[in-house]
Formats: sequence, C-alpha cells, structure tokens
Amino acid sequence: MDLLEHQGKELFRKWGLSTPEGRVAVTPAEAEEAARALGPIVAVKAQVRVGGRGKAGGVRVVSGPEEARRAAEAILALTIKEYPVRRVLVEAGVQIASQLYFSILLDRTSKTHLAIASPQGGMDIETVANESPEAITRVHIDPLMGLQTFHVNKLLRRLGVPESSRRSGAHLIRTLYRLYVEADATLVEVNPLALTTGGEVVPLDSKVSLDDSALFRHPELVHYGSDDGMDSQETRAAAQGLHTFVKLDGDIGIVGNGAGLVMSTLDLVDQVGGKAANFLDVGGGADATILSNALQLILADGGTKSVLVNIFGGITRCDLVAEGVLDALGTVEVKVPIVVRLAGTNAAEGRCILGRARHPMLVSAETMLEAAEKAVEATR
Amino acid sequence: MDLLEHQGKELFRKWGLSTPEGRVAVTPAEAEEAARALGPIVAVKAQVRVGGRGKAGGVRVVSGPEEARRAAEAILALTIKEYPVRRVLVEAGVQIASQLYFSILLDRTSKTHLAIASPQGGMDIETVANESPEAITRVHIDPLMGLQTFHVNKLLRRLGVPESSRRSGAHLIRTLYRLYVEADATLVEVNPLALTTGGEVVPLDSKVSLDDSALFRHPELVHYGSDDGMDSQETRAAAQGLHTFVKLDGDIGIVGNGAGLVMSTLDLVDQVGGKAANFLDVGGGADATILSNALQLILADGGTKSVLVNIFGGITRCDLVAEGVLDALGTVEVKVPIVVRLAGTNAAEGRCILGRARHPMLVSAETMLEAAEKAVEATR
Amino acid sequence: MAIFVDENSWVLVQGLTGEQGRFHAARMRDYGTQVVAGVTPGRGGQQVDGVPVFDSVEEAVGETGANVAVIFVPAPFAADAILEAAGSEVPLIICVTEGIPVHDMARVYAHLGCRSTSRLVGPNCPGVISPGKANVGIIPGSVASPGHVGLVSRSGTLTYQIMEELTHMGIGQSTTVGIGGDPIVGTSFIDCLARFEEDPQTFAVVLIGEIGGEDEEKAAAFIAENVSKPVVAYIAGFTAPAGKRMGHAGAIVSGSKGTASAKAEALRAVGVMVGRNPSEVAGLVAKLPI
Amino acid sequence: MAIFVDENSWVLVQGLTGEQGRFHAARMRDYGTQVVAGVTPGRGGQQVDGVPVFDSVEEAVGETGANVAVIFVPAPFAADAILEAAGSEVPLIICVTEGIPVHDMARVYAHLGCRSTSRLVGPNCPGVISPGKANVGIIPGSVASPGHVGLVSRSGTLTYQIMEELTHMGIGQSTTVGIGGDPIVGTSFIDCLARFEEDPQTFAVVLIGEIGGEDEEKAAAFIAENVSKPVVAYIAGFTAPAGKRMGHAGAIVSGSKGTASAKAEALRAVGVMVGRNPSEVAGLVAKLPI
Repeated sequence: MDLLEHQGKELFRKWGLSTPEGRVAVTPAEAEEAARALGPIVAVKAQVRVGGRGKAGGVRVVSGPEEARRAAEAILALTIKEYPVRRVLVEAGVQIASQLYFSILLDRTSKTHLAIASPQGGMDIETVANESPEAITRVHIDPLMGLQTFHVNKLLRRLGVPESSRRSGAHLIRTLYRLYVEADATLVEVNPLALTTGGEVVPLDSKVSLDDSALFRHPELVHYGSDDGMDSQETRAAAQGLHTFVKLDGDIGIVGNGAGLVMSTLDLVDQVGGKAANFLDVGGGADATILSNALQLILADGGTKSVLVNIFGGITRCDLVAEGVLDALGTVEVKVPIVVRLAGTNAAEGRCILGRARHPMLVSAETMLEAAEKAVEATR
Repeated sequence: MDLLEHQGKELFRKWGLSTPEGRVAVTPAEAEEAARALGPIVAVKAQVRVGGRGKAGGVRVVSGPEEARRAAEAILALTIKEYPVRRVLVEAGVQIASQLYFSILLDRTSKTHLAIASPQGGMDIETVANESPEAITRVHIDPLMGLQTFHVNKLLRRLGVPESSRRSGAHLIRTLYRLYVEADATLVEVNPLALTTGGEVVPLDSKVSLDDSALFRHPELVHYGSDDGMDSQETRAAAQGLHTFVKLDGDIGIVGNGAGLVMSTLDLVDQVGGKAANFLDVGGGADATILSNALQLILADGGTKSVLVNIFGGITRCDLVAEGVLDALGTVEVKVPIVVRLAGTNAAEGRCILGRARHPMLVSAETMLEAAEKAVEATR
Repeated sequence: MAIFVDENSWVLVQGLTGEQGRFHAARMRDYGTQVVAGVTPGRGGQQVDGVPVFDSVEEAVGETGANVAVIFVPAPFAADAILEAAGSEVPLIICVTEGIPVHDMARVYAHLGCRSTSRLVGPNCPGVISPGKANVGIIPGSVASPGHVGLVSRSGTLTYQIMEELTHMGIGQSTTVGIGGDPIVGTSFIDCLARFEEDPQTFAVVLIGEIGGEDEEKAAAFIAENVSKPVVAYIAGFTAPAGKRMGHAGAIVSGSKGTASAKAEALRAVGVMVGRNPSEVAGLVAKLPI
Repeated sequence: MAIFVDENSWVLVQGLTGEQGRFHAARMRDYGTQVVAGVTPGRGGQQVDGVPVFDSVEEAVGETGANVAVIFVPAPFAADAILEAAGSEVPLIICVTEGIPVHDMARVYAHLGCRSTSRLVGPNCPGVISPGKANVGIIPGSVASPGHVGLVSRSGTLTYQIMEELTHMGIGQSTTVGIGGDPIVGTSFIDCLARFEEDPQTFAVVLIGEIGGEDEEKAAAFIAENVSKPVVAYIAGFTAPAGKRMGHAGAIVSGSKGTASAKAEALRAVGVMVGRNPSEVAGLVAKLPI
C-alpha cells in the first residue's frame, strides 16, 4: 500500500519526527486558509500515489494566501499519470541549505534491509545512480541485528550532514528505521530531505509503502488505503476481494488463476497483436462467485472489446469457473465476446456447461494460444 | 543486582503482569494494617536478598490482622544467612490449585537465553533437577530471534497449564521475557508460580537479577540497589566505587588488583591455613586514593587480624600503591599487620617507599606464597 | 533419484486440522505421498483422516520420524511454524502459505541462514513433486509424469500449464520445484539448479521466471559457471508495466529493474534457450538431444 | 609462528583518542607492535602520537590495511564498535572494554557466529601477546619472553603473575591469550587450544581458569580428544562462596555449578596437571620434557 505524502508524514510525526507544519486542502479556498495560517511562504503539493508530480506541475512554492489559492486551483485541475488530483498539501516553507536523499527499503537481492543516502537530493535517485553513482551510499542492515550506531554515523557522513546537525540527522535516521520496522513498511523514502539554514534535518517529502500482508497487525493504518485518490476500478476490485487487479491501457479484459499464468496470458495476447485492458488473478480455489464478480468488474469498463478467461484447474475446479461465467452472463448485459479456455481439473465438465448455455457471446478455446488469438480477433 | 521480592514484583506490574495485592511493612503494626486491608488470609514474607528464607521461617501464611502482626514480629526478628530482615511483604492470599516453576536466564554454555519450566514448583529447582530431571523443560531462545509462539506453547504444555488458562499463562511468559530483555535482567525466576483455582497463572514469588553493567540505560532501576537490606560493609564499598568487594567470614583482609589474582590469593591463604575476611579487587590502574579507601574499608572491620595486599603491577603502578598504603596508615589507626607484596611495574620503587616509612605494622613480602604465609602467621 | 522429495519422504502437515491442510493432505496421500503426521497446537491426540495430530513439531518428529514439513497455517502464524520446524531440525520445510509479512520472512531467512540446517522452500509456493514418488504441496498430480526434466519455477498454475504440455508431449519430469512468488523465499533458482545438475535422473532443466528481483540474472550467472545440462527458460511479464505488483508479492518491475526482457537477455547470453510462451517452451524441450 | 597476532599484525585502535586508547596504543608501539590507525567517529583527520585517526573502521581499513582491531571504547558503545569492526571484516577483533551489558554481548555473539568471519577475543580481556612479535591489548610486555609455551586465560593480572614466573625460570611463551572474564566471550579455551595444538612454535599449553560457567569442563573434553601437547592448568577460586560474583562478571558459582574443584577434577581426569598456585604451575611447566 503506497501512502500519500501527507499520510506518510502523519506516520513520521506519530513516530516522533518533526515535519514542516501543513494542512490538507481539497478546495482552493481551504488552501488559501491554510496558507494564511502557515506563514508567508508555503508549498502547495498534489497528493497522488504516483511519482513525477513535480515535472507534471503538481508542486508550487508560493507567497501568500492569494497565490496559494491560485496554485491549488491549478493543481486540483491536474490529472497526473491518469490520477486526478483530489487534494493538495499546503505546507509551511522551509529555509533550505541543501537537499539530500534518504531511504530505507527491503533489498531482495541481499534479503536484508537497505538504507540509501545521497547528498544529491531533490531529483530521481535512479538518475543520480546512473549519473553519479559515487554520490550514493548503500548500507545493508541485518534484519535481526537492526540499525547500529556505526550505520547511522556512516549515513550521516555520506549525507554530508555537518557535525552541528548530527543529533537532528541521527534522530531522523533512527526514527525512520523504527517506523520502517514497526509499521511493516517495505519503503520509507525522503526526497528531498532538507538540511535547513538553521541546521535542522527535515523531511520535505515522504514516500512510504506498507506491506499489505502485514496490515492485519496494524488495523490503525488500514484506512490510508481507502482514502480517495485511487483509480475507481482498482478500488472496486479491492472492495470485492479481487486484490490482484491492475488496470492496463488496452481493450482485452483478462481473467486467469495464478499470477504467473495471467502474466503469461498478457504476454501471449501481446504476441498475437492485442493489448490487455487489465491484469486480474482470481487466485487458487476460485469459485463461481469470484469468477462472476471478476467478469462483471471487467465488463463494466466501457472500453473493453473482448474478454479472455484463462483457467488452469488445479485446486480450482473448471466446472465452478464455468458456472461463474454463466452467472455473470445472467447478471449483466454482455455485448463483447468472452473467450474461455479451461484446462486441468474438471475442464471437460466446464466446457460442457458452457457449451450447453449456447450464449452468443461465449467463445470456447482449446489452448492458450488459440484463446489469445480469438480474443484479439474479436477486437478488430 | 539482585532485587528483593517486592521490587521484582513492582517490575512485573510495570511490565503489565498482575501480582497478588500486597504491601511492604517495616513494623508489626504496619503488617497488621496491611493485613486488614488485604483480606482474611495473607502471606507475610521476609524481604531479603538470599534464597532459603522459607526454611529459615521467613514465610508465614496467616489469618487476620492480629496473626499477621505476630508473624511480622517474628520474621522481623530473624537474621537469614547473615542478612537481618528489615522489612516484610504482606500479600493477599491466593487459592492455589498447583504450584509451578518458571524462569528465564542467561545460559553461559549456549550463550543464548534459556527458559526453564517445571510443573513441580515451590521447591528448589536444583533439587527437582536432581530428583526428577524429566519434570524440567529447558527452551533455548535465540537472542536475535527472541521468544516465539512455539516456545510459549511448549512451555505452557510442559508446565501443565490447562487449555482454559493458556491465555493467562502465555501473557505471563511473554511479559516476563519482555521484562528480562528490556530491563537487561540476567535472571527472572518465579517459584512458585501459582495456577489458581480460578484458572489464573499468578506469580507468588519473584527473583530478579539485573545486569549491573546495563544499569546506565535504566536510571529508574538503580535505586533498587541502594535500598537497605545489604550488608553494610558491602554497601560502603559500593559507595566508594569498590564494586568488587565481597564479604567473607575469615579474619585476613585481602586487597589485590585483578579478579583472578585476588581469587588466587584467597586460595593461597587457605592453602597455608588462613581464612580470608573478604574479596576486594581494586581493578586495573588503581591509584593511591583507591588503595587507601580499600585499606580503610577493610581495617574498619573489627574482626580483621591481618591484611594482605597483593599487587601485580601492569597498568597499575606499584609506587602509587605504596603511597596509597601509607596514606591509609596515616589516616586511620592500624593495629594489625599489613603484609604487602608488590611485583611488576615500579615494584622496586614501591618497596623502597614502604621501606622508608618504617611503619611497625608494615610487613614486606617477595612472593605471593611468602605474603600469604606472613599474613596467616600474623593472625596466630 | 529426483531432488528434495521422493519415496523416502515422510511428511508432516503443519495446520492439518485446518480446511486447507486437510484438503491438501488428502490429495497428497491420494498421490501416494507418505503423510505421517499433522501438527496443530492444542489438538494433539486427535486424528484427521487417520493421520495422527500432535501439539508440536518436536513431538510429531519424535513419534513418527517425519523428515519433511509442509505448512498450511494462516499467514500470521506461518513464520512461527517455519521456525518451529527448523527448531526441530526437520531437513525440508515447504511453506505453501501466501501473504506472510515480508519483515517476518526477512527475520526468518536471516535466522535460518545461520542457526539451522533446514532447507526452506517457499513461502507462497505450490510445493515440490517428484512424479511417481511424492507430491508435497498443492501441485495437481494429474499434470505430472515421471521422467528426466527438472522444473523450477516462481509460479504455480503457469508451471502446471508447462508441466501438462510436457506430459502431453511424452516428456516426463524428475522433480518440479515451485520456489514461490514472494520477495524473500528460502530456496532460490540457484539452489535448485545445483541440485538438478547433480541429480542423475535429471537430463535437462526448465526454469520458469517472472518479473521482479534479480534471481533470474543470478541464475544465468550460475548456469554459465556450473550447469552442464541443457536449460530452457520462460519468463512471464514482458508486458507488465513498471511499479505495479502483478499478483505475486515479488512480481514487480522497480524503475528499470526486474524487467522480463533483461532477464531473458541475461539467460540467452549464457546459452539458455528462452521460449516466448508455454507451448514454445515445451517445444524447445522436445527438441533437446536428451 | 605463534597464534592470532605476530609481526604481520597491523593494528587499528578503536577509541584511540580516549585516555585509555592513547595510553595503551603508546605502550603497544613501544613494544614494537605496528599500530597503523585509530578510529573515533567525528575525529577523522586528526593524529594521535603520529597515528592517523579515521571516522570509521571501514575507512581505516581501506586506507591502512589494518588486520587487527583493538577496542578501548567505553562499555555503552563497545558492542557497536565490535559490530563495526566485524562489518568491515577485520579478521581479529580484541575487545579490552570491561562492563559491556551481557544482553548486548548475547546479541553480538549470535550475530558474529553467523554473519561474520571475524574472530572476537574478549571482551573484558587483557588482549593477546606473542612475545617479541606483537602485543595487542594491555598485557605488560615486561613479563613476557619469547618461547614455546602457549598461555590461555580468563584472567589478567593472574596471567601476568604466571607469565612472569615462567619468564624468571627461563621459560618463554609462544602466545598468551587473555580470553576475558565475562559470561559471554568471543573466543573460548577450546578455540585457543585448537590453535596452539596446530602451532609449531607451541610445545605445551598453560590454561588458567576460574570459577563460573563450564568452559574449563568443555576444554577438558576437548583436550581428551584433540590435544596431544602437554597441558598444565590452574584454577582460581577454590575458596569462593556460592552465589557471589568474584570481580569478573563471569566468576560466580551458581548453586553447585561452576566450582573450582569440579573444574580441576575434570581437567585432571583427562591427564592435565593442575597446579595449586601460580608458582606450582610454573614449576610443573619447568618439569615438562619439552
């Protein structure tokens, strides 16, 4: 679960780290009011769950309430990488001496935690990594032993935090590491991290990803995911327990069981000249209800020109899948072809059930390749 | 630092574990008042820093305030293993279904933490270990991974805690482990641990040892060590920074530098027929002041018939040691012989300083053996 | 031969009394796997379909001599179950459970790496099958047939798909190992490649990867140095967009890292044939001179 | 030869800018030890008596090639210092610091045991001296002389006493290792016995133990199986009462465990000669046919 900037900063404060004073605004008027309370200079920042908002014009530093209102007006009208901006964070300006970069994340390669620091903040860290790799320091942190003082010292040295600001910097690093562990985060990133003219080390931005699998032990954090700002179809998928739905930009709806099989199906559709509208894995042991929900979700998207259902029955029974397909056909009006390929457990029964339905929009396929070709053909 | 029962229980409660309601009393009247408040049946228990108080008559279960007063009177008159009883804990009686044993300690052999459980509580665990070793379960806990649920389950099974009391038992084990780690304890022992007729798992006693070396990070726990109940000479030694003073029951005072060397000196005194009055290691790099304090502490004990100073100079300079000896001789009246053996760094200078003082009670020795023999001889 | 599991595997099922555990234990037994014990704390003394249940792995191993543990307990308790099995020195632990918090796995992985001799396969994996010998996990036995091709995969159903295509073409398998789709798994491609290389029953290996991480790249480097047997690979997720988690917790392209094309390229560079789809993979295997 | 330290030891001093560090670094150099670097965070770029100070072990090792770290930092920071040296893969870490919390050491010990190739000697130890080659720690060089007896000890001054008695009798030492008096130390009697057994310069070993723990008993078992060279032992604390900590954090008789007589008995049972006092130990060594 990726948090919005202001949500991440809420966590920062909860764990004991100061952030610039700020308020969330959903209207220009609210932004104006916030600016009035926060001081002469404020930053107005789009709150979206994707990166690159700066380049998209989603961040403005302005003087006074009037300018803040106009900035909010402009930003709230933006759509950044398909995400409409629904709120802005208005934040008190900070006197910046230099902009740094700091993050902690799970490193899959070493299977440990990894802290990354650079004195070159404010730009994309991948860019820094490519252009001046020597400016980036990586410190591996053993998950059992945890963050040590010598790690902190090294990170502060490499960040270029001066001696007089070390206490502030050490507090930031230790606090973010505690947050990372205690909130089950997979990423805590601060870019830019400001060294202020007053010698404080202050997070100007926040990017926090929480481990969805660990939310069961953080009930107080769950609400961050349901705040608005998500694509509506993905929100609806999540609400129906279809957590592995990803919206794509093609026109062929895809349903399958098993992440690898669905990815493989997407690739195959691409190979035969089509474009997938989504990724949707119904998981192991899916029953008729889940299948029906999945199909309805996909069919509700007006841009979909055909649907491909690719099931390999293991625990999943193809006869139940077939019933789910029929249920969806009985519930909503279907105007596009649905290509169904069933294999594995009870595949013959499933095909029989579908065949007897004689629905005009139902198309049967024997193999993955055949199914992909038929689905693509139907879009032409 | 070994805590008194009521101090240990204070920690139990601080970490979130319920204990029977109780009050500390230093007079029989206070005990009577406490019993009046606590209910019809109370336990009156001597608060001393040594084991075996039960056998010494230091624990009584009585009915009513009047009996509590009398019990307190008797117990406060006791001296248990040379420790005079200065206070009692009056505690509400508990309906005991069975008495169990549970402890967590540092296991030097495996260098991990070790939880020990037995359904046979209420008696010395070493006795249980000898007589029915199968009744004792040991669970090693990795210091990095910590206590796991499967550890807790195993301990509860082996304790014989019934299913209906598992929640209470699991809370106790988890809480005591947290306390053990978070308070830097080296031992947390509950014996007996009661399973009550109401199905609760309740600590009836507590034995907690804290790591002296870790007290710097627990300033709030330091006061437990200065509460009364300690031998007065040891208390004074601690107050002067002579932390490695141990009172023994002989008549030859011993001062040396280095724990091994002092132990070796004690053994040698024993081998030539004497008995040491104490163990006192002045540590590495001791100067004249420390030596002087050490000698004065020992000489203040009326039972001392001679003193042996055994110094091997490494970092410690024997000339400074000699000056410390002379300083002590100039400060207090010395009526017993002080045998001094100096070797190593600046030993010749040290011997020269002592020789020139021509103090009638000063005896010089060349070797450890000679020093021990002279010190023993002087007691005859 | 075969690797990891065979006719001498004595399987204990952690979470046998749960719905999943019971269902799959029955399937494993139907396949001929020796399921000798179940473990559910507090349920010791019961039986599930004739299999005795114990309160702890320690007791189950002591009573039955089980040498493989397969874990079906719910995610919040799965890390503890792995540690318990490792604490009893069960040589092979197969964790099917999906959705274990990654911080739990980071700790478990670090712990197993130094305090244990147990091998962990998974979590979030379909298990291991050595066709005709033993099936531990949730792989449908019907798609497998005994033979000489070793499969190793981060995926579930995609693997069944490929196994079935191989079986249809008359190409049997020595062992199929589903290593799991999480960011941290106990057994890597490399571990399996090394074992397949040593296994006399295995003549060729099929490696089924997907986007995310760099395990496939590491496998390529390992193959170049250590694997003499032919390897055919398949990578899923060429069309996956960056920054989106594609089902598996580990299947995500991060920035420019973890793409399917980079992985396929790395494998091709060391002489591995890479099929574009499952059928092509089966076809490539069929043409191997083995 | 000799063990652990010799003329090729390049020593870095953690805590060089402190009083203890500076004092003992000078003594080590006076003995001829190669002290190449100091480490104190925030003091990088300074010099102490001509020795360059670095902000981190990593930098010190990178710049100077130091291969031994000796630690004089105060107890609250010593565990971090050990981990830092281990993190930079310094092969030998000698921790002189006394009073490190035992929970810190339990964690450090567990960590080093699996995540590191570094050997830790100590903490709360006097260090290691190979007479005539290198002296790392606080052992007074004056009591040592080069020769063929290896010493290993949990004690400090008691060891100096015995070294001096040996030296006076003309018996030189290959290496003396003070393993430290804490309940948890990085290097055990057994580790040293194994190295002395392999060391061609060492003809006999003196083991100096004390009450507490069962390291001496374990050493006896190891000697029975693995040590062919003659061993003379000394145990301090025959008269120590149970339950009292005798100076060293680790020197305590717990109940009936850890007594000096049990240790002496265990050693005698495997053919080790046990002297009753330091002079007797030196005498026993003198009589050895070496």
